[in-house]
Amino acid sequence: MTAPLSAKNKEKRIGLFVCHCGVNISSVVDVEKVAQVLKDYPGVTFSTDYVYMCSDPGQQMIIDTIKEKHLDGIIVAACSPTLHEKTFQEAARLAGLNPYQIEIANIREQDSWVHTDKEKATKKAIKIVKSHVAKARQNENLDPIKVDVTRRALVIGGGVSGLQAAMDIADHGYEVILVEKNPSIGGKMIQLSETFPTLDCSQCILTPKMVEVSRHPRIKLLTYHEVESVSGFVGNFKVRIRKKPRYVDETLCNLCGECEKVCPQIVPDEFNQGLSFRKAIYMPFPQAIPGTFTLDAEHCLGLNPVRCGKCKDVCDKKAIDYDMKETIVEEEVGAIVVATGFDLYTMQALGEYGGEKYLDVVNGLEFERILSASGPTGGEVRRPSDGKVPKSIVFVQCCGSRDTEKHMPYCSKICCMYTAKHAMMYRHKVPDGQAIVFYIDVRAGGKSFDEFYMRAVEEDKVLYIRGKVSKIFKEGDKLIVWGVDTLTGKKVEVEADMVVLAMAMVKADGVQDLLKKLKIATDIHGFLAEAHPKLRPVESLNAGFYLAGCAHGPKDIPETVAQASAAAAKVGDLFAQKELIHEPTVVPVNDELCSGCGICITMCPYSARTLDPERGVVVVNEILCEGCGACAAACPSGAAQQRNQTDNQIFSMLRAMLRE
Amino acid sequence: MKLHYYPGCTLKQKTTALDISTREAMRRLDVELVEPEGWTCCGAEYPLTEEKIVGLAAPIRTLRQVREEGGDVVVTTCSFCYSVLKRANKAIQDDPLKHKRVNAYLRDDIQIDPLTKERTTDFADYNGEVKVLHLLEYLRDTVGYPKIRERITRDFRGLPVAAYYGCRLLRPQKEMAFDEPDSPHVFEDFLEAVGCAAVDYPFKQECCGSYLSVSLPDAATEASYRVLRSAKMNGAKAITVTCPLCFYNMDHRQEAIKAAYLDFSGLPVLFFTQILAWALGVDKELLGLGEHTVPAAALFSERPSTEVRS
Amino acid sequence: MFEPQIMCFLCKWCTSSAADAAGTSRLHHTPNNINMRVMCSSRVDPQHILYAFKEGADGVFLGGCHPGDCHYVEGNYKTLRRITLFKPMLRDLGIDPKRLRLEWISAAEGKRYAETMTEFTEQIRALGPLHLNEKALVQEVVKDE
Amino acid sequence: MRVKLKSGPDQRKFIARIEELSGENVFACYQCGRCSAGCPMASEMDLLPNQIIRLVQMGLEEEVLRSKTLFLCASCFTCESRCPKGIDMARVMEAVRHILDPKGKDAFGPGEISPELAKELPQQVMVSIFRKFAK
Repeated sequence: MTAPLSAKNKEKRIGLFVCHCGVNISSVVDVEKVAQVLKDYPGVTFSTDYVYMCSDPGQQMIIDTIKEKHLDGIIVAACSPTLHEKTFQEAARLAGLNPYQIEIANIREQDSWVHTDKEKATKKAIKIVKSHVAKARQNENLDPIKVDVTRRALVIGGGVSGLQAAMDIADHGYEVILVEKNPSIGGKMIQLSETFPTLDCSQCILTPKMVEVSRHPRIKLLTYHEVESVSGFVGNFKVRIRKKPRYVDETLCNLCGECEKVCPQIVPDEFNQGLSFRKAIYMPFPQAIPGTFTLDAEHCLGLNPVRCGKCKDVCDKKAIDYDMKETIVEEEVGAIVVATGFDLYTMQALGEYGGEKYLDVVNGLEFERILSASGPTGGEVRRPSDGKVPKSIVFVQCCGSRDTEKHMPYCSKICCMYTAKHAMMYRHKVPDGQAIVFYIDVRAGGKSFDEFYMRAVEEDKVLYIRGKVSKIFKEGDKLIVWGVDTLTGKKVEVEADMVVLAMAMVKADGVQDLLKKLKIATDIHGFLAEAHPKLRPVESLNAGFYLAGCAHGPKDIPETVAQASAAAAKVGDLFAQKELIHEPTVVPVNDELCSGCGICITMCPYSARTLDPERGVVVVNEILCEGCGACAAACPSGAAQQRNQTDNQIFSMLRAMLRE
Repeated sequence: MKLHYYPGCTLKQKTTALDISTREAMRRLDVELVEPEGWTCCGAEYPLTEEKIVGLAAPIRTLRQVREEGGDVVVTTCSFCYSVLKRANKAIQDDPLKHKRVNAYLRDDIQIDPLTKERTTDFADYNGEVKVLHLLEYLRDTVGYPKIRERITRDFRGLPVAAYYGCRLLRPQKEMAFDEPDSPHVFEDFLEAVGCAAVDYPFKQECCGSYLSVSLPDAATEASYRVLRSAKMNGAKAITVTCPLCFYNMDHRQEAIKAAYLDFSGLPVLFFTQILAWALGVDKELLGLGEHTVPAAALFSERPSTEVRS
Repeated sequence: MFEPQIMCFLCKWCTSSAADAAGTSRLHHTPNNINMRVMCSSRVDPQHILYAFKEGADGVFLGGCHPGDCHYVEGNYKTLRRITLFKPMLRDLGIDPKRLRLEWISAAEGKRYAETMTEFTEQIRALGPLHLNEKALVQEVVKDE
Repeated sequence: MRVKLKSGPDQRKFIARIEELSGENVFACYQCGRCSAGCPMASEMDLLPNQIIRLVQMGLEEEVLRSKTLFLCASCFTCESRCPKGIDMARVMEAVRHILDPKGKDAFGPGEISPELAKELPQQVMVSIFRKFAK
């Protein structure tokens, strides 16, 4: 409260620049009046308005004025500081002014864009600007704190996005640690049959990438591992990774498969979406990487030779070890790419479609397995209930997507295309079968997408019906589908042998726990939030974290790969810097006022504050301090003051905002 | 214990079977049903436009009477009454304008003292204090199916019965659903609790034709036929309903259905309370089986056919 | 009509971003709030709140990240504890605790931000002016201004 | 026949009136047709429920008001439970009937029920159909 006001000694010369932002601000806020009123405000030496402050002439005006009028602090009243704070800091630097003497008064997003009453909005703008003047009068010159960078990256998720990101970063010349929670890398893409719009085989194009990643000298592959915790900050993260026991030594296993033959436990096969079975000791799929068996302890009879032990008995290589334990691996990295993928929305949520009740109502991924040559039917289209070849299949789009009322309000983006592919593939495999697609809109905006969709309609004679299905139920061995054709205005009923639901894409199961550990922001649907929806699409708001793939939102494969490469390039940007800059707006301690009570130490989440036992005061590690200010608010003596946001600055701002 | 019970107009006139069986069954469960003094018809249809506020007066007046008599819960069996009472109650709770206007209409109403029969006109505003429950909801949550199972004295021996929800019991979902809206099971659970085997069939929530029965009898015939056919195809020996109108459409209309659809051979329609009452030991004569067009008495026999629960 | 002054302390990561998002989507709301961006809601000292009331605020609003989403791990929990303890003190000082409101509004919830602003303004409007700056119940804390 | 789209005050007033009466935002409808797909009476209708709401969006008052559909809706709320945008179509139907009321005679009045039938019908069916279809 009583920290010395260093800036008080000499009155500052502050310049004010009010931006019109074309008409974005000036149509609601009387910008000329704002500049005029502030002219005589204490501390203000110069005040003007201009149509675009962020333009070159605008910035030049700021630079020139700083030099001409010998300004030692400026306010730019414009848009949100998240947009142009850096621009104006740079301009100030060019004029020889310390960048921390710049204040951005947000009179666009938080004023002109949310109000219509001109008089009130102008009054509000004046108050906002005044508060920043009050603060600027007490701003100090600050120098950024410099920190080293650990040039290793962590990639979380071994699907196509994680593989691509890991490969690109490694090719840039940096080490990568790739963590995958499942026994093998490959993700969802390895489960797909063919890919739109070219119909090339998904496995055939992904497996070479998987092999390449596993053999890359700079990639450390940690499958069946999960990230336990992350601490530190951009450039200097410490990661704890949990190694789940595989109970099979992957360096010894020679894939003879004897263990699998003798295992008595039968479990639904995840790789085939539960449409077939595997044993408790299994290899997820033939091309799995690493090539080793994994013992699924949850379904094993008990990891105990007395109870079963059959697999251990037959293993010539002595690769099976029931006593394997969880271990923790610690790694230091400078950047983290989050590529945790997606899951499909549960069919249970749509009771009216009977997905939970009827075996022959399947989701898109299940149908991928049915179409796939490596799938449970060897690539023949047979329905799950009785193995018959379905003579008519109904495909329902937007199952759980675009539903603001009960399900997901967003478009899942890829369903239109994969449904077209499904229908087309089915028609190729069952030439006398009928494929009917119920759709609301067909969104085929990608490269060669619309041609692909038209091919399904024109060449493969897939019947597209514009309308959403209301209900699906079983009568005899047929599934009755009630829909509508809104183009003719007819209610339609279809007797189908099988139904494929294009379920919405949702955040990956259980990913929220991981994201909490990473402390990285998501949108309301649990997808990762990007730093800026247009200009920073692959970075998280949290420095040092990068996004790739469907963890960020529904995407097709080319987009996922492009985003993964972009994230890798961004990691390269980070690693190319000699040192990182840490914001100096931290909370140091005024030794004269500190009583050594230690309250601030308990407040600090980063262990940046420690007690110096000899002097009886708290000392601060400024590199660890992130500048949240929780300690400053708790300090009873006022010894802890946040740089350029001291208590006195806050009080002055409040007075300027509220007094008049 | 005493429980407020709103029978509604139809149960007092044309469908006394539902009323009588409800009373008898509840008596066996130690619940005495009390009708609110001076209740009137609820209006049958909840007014769906914002301006027909006057339609809320009748149901609210009845609910207020329940409150005046010290009741905090009222149960109904008719789905239409249930829908109107519950939605009107919710409207009073949520919409200040409706609250104000309906209470203004009703302020000068006549109040009848239950003991002295004295009439007064001084009313405090009704704010939605009474909870409106369907009897199924009450049986599930307050009585509890385990208790019903304990009290059962007669066994249906797994008679396959289809539960018919119809339109009003769980819809509109936002206001009405007291069970999973698209795959409900409260009615099935009830049937299992009284010893029947609940038949799963896809038409349990389809419309029976409702009031179009009068203006478009053929449409109602077809709608009812589809429900009955689906239940029968899935093995039902009877279908149960909660609503007198569903009963009318499915039971009284069966002659017309048989005439129009030659593949249909008839299916008895029962009220859920008839099943409950008989299982609890109520005499068959008290079930009102005489009101049925499709003979149903054979289902209530001490030695039911050869059906054995699997 | 009484136009209250609402002082808002908004955390940079969530609620201030929500305020920006409300702007970007042009979600109009009452103009009675004035926002101060702080790094974290836990930067706000109860003294700042008292000072705001003293300087003429009729209501004070604190916006932070949802529990578990704090950029600084647990700053919002600290805020929650402080505000919970602080509210009874406000009552003792003769200020209706309803004049202080703490909400978790994430960066994605621009709409909720705008709705909350209007709602809180109406709430404070109903409570009437505080006039604490005239009553001068709180001691001057910045002496040298 | 070509329909001339107008956007005058009459059209706007009609749409606003429907929204006011029903309490629903008719422009939330994106014409997926799910209301019609599940409607038990759709086969009898001259215009499907989704077409009714489309015509309301276009402000084509007369076409809506002369549709038979208005008196085929059984208010079974199947449409309400399926609508992905949370529109209660039964309320939109009722709002249109409400507008229609003063303009014509009862769509279905007490005169159309014979005394014999009245003896047999449950009370609730008569009360409800008059509430819905009579003035």
